[in-house]
Amino acid sequence: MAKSNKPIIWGTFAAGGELVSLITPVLIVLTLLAAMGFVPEMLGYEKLHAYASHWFGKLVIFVVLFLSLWSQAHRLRITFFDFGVRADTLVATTVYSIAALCSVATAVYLFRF
Amino acid sequence: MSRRPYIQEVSPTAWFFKRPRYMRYMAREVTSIFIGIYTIIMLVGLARLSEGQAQYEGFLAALRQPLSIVFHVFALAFSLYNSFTWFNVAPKALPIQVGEGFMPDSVVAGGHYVVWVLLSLFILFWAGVI
Amino acid sequence: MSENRLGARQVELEVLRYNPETDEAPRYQRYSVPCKNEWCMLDALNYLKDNLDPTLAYRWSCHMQVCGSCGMMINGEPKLACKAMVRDYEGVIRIEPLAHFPIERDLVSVADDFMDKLKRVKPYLIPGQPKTLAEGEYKQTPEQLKRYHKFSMCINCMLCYAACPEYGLTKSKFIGPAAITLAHRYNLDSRDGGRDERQEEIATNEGVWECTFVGACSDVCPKHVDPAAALQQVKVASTVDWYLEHFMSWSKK
Amino acid sequence: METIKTDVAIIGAGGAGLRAAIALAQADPKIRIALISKVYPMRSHTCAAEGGAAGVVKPDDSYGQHFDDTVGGGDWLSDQDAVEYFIHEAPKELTQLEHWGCPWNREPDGSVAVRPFGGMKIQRTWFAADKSGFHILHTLFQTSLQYPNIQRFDEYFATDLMVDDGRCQGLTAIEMKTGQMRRFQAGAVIIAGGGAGRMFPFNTNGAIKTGDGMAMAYRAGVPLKDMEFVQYHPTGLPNTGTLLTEACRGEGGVLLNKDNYRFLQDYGMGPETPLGKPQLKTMELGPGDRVSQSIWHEIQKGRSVKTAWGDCVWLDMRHLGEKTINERLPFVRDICISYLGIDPVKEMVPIRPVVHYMMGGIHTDTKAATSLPGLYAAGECACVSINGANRLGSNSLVEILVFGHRAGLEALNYARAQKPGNDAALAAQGEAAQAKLRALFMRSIGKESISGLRKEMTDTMEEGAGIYRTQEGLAKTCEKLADLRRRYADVALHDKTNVYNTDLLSALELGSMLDCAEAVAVSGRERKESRGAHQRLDFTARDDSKYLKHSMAYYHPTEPPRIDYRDVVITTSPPGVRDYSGAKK
Ligand SMILES: Cc1cc2nc3c(=O)[nH]c(=O)nc-3n(C[C@H](O)[C@H](O)[C@H](O)COP(=O)(O)OP(=O)(O)OC[C@H]3O[C@@H](n4cnc5c(N)ncnc54)[C@H](O)[C@@H]3O)c2cc1C
Ligand code: SF4
Ligand code: F3S
Ligand code: FES
Repeated sequence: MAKSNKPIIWGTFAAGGELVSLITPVLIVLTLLAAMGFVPEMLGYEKLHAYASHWFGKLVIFVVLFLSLWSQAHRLRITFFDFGVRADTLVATTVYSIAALCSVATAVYLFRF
Repeated sequence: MSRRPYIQEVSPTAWFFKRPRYMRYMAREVTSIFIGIYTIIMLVGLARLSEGQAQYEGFLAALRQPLSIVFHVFALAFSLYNSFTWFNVAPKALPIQVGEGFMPDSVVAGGHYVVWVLLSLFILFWAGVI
Repeated sequence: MSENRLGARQVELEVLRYNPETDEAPRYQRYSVPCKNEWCMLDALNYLKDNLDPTLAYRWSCHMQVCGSCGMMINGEPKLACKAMVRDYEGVIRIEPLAHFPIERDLVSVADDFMDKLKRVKPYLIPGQPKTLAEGEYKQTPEQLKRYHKFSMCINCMLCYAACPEYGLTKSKFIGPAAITLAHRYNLDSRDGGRDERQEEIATNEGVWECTFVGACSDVCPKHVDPAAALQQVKVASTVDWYLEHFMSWSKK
Repeated sequence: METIKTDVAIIGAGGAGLRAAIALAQADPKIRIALISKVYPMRSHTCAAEGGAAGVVKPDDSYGQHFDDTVGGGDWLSDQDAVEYFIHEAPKELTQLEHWGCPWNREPDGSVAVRPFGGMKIQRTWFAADKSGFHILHTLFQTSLQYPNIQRFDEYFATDLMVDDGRCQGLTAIEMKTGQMRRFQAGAVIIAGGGAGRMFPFNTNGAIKTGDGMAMAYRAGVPLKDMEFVQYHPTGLPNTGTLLTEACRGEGGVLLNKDNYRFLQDYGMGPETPLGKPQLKTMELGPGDRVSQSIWHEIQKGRSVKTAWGDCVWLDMRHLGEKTINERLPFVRDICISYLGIDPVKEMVPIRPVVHYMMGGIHTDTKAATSLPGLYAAGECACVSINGANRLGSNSLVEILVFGHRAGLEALNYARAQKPGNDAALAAQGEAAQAKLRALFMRSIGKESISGLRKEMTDTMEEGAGIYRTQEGLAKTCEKLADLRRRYADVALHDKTNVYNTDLLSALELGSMLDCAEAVAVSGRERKESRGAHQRLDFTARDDSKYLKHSMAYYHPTEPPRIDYRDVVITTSPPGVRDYSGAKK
């Protein structure tokens, strides 16, 4: 029995899980406020655009989105299994592809600033 | 005349109804659907932001749909649940030995809560909410 | 002695019965057992066997929570029958063999799979630096002992396997909590040098990576071994291994 | 009948059986070893031992002192050549376990820690928290997993030895999961079947300790030695018999009668020590057998506490405080709360003496060999004898290692020298065992119930062969047992299933216990003196002129056993007075 390659994903899952646990609730609060019509100052176009244009902002946005994507993709894969979807290879390919695609998209969008 | 071990089948789709503990676990796993969708919403926001002010305003307007508000409320609840479950078990992965004993779980978990509160406050402050 | 301690009551047990020679499938049988308040479930079963139905089959030996024989499902939870107290239950109590294992007969489950898994993870000291008896003992400080001590307390009762949904869902492919914990116990031992060999077994898809951190194993463990923690630690260590092996192969000697 | 051919067959996979198996596997990787046990190895009762295992390691200790403690503790009934061998091997075995990973407690510098133990005048007991036996058993079991030539037969119930051509050539066993009889043909057989405390109603022993191994050898003509010596532990929970470790008293717990008086001072163990300041060898830390006996006297004098579970005395640990109890005696607290509903932090715990250990057993020499060529025995089922009339706590865990090891090596030597057995003769014996079993199985009516007979047996054992004995009581018990043995022939079996038939196994175990019980009672009746654990109200003194001898019980199928005697081996320590008044040089 060969050693598993799952650590490659699990590494991002663990790191992503930590990050998501720490900041996702507050991020949701921010967009929830926006959704209710009280757009926080930082979510205004000017500010946010400026932030995304700075290299540091780009880095932060990329790391947050990247880790969040991969950690949730991994957990989603397990969730499918737990709900009885046994086509694990198919599920894994799909969710990881989406995560990969979205990661590339993130990078591409960030380049546009 | 002899052995015939009876195999106990586990229902692959309904097993988690059996124990409250399993339901709690599934609730934790299901958070990934909400957080996952939320991440994609953030990505869409980023895309709109890169496309210019009009597009971005459109995105903010779309957020105001009732459906989006409902989603946000659920996503917030699930992500909080995710955070708490994560903090509570965090001490298990990396036990810290101090002399003969281990750092108590409550300290490691408590540390996470403290960081979480501070970070959240900082982000709220930075975003101009408080 | 105060009254409640000496109280007795009639307890209704609904016990799963399965006789492979006469039953197509398991069925439940009701017994009404006069129990004392300070009895554990095993006392109730022993009374039942001695006085009501000698054909009931179940395992037990120590009656002191250490031999690990008497694991069974009591109202759906994996428990040691000698640790579950009658006074903590109300109404009809349902008693079944451990979940996820094939049923040999009545409350006796087939433990072969568990025994194979124990053996597979090499749960014995593979000395880092072999020593002869004449050289005396290996030195191990109380700190070093403490590092693995909790994980050496497993009584092999298999309750964690009955609690772990992934063990059931993978149709027993998963090596499972207790065996992986035991491997981890030796990996953490300052005298041991066999980690690489054990990782070949446990850092695999059927090993620790089948665990989704449900945590039920630790909830039910009667000896507070905390297998979920052990498995989580194995994942962290295996991930570090993987990155070292693939991205920093030069760091390995 | 399926036949399994092997070089050495071992009955029992507790501490002694596993140690023997590993010794064999290491000595010769090509030898085939069949390790047969009625429970999975780690369920064996060795796991229940809490205290620890004695071996000389510390500089202030010496072999001579371990020797003196053992021989004196055994009231000079130990064979001193065996004790000599034993004490020298003890530290090697314990170090060997350390090398195999046993988590012994440690000193700050990393060396092995030792603790004091009853009857040992110097701290020499190695321990692994309050789970010493558990760790020893699991270390041995796990270590054994690396040897492919140890072939395990878990949940096989051994029934009879096969003897042909004047030597033991194997055994028959029931495969529990199929109910089928199997024949094991072997060059040599080792019995490591454990004790027989279950023949008493109130005991610390696991359900498996029914003396099957002893009975098997006994029926094959091997004498059971010193069976009258049955050890009581002073502090058992009154309802379940669960052992409350000696450490309860070691940490400062005290014993009180119904008037809250520390009665031990009336039995030569005083003067009273201050509360919370236990002192080695006096009051509550006096030798276990003396403490048990004092409790019995208190009960006779009507100064005991009446409880629903019989006459008890109090074990008071309240003054230790919650913190100490949680840190030092967590398992004790757990057990009291679970099984009695009493929290020792807040209340006194009722306790009473409980049957704990069998000094006697299958007669073997220092090489673990029995009088039947090819048959070896080790562990609690054997009597070498190092324990004499009274075992010292923490010697038995070492005994299973030392003599398990020895039995393995001796059996190997023996088996190597043997020619293959006579298949036909052995097959016939297998068939005979099978037929006997089938007869029990097929009998449609039986008048006697297993649990009923068992209850009568345990009751009469407690009454006549308990902690204090008399001629009259023993005689009555002997008669009763003879009667029970007759009635056993008419025992009813309700379960007719082949698969995992525990009703059948209970019947077989009852048969073993009856045989052993009779050996205990008859040997006791014949020993008209008081020595160690054998205390008689009608012969209160030790009588070296007549009884400085081992009693040897020989089996008879329908009659009570014949008792014979054998000299005790005395090398350097002539019989003296058991002295607990101060440390000897
Ligand atoms: C509660 C308790 C605490 C103790 N504490 C201490 C202590 O602190 N220090 C100390 O030195 N000693 C202590 N002892 C004594 C010591 O634990 C035992 O004497 C010792 O463990 C016996 O080991 P064993 O290998 O001979 O037998 P066991 O461990 O009892 O093993 C017997 C084996 O024989 C097998 N067997 C029996 N019959 C059959 C059959 N018919 N067919 C197949 N297999 C069979 C069983 O399956 C089992 O594997 C304690 C004992 C008890 C009960
Ligand atoms: S880890 Fe706990 S639950 Fe699992 S087998 Fe060991 S003692 Fe039992
Ligand atoms: S319950 Fe199972 S999934 Fe992992 S944490 Fe425990 S082994
Ligand atoms: S009977 Fe031994 S653990 Fe319950």
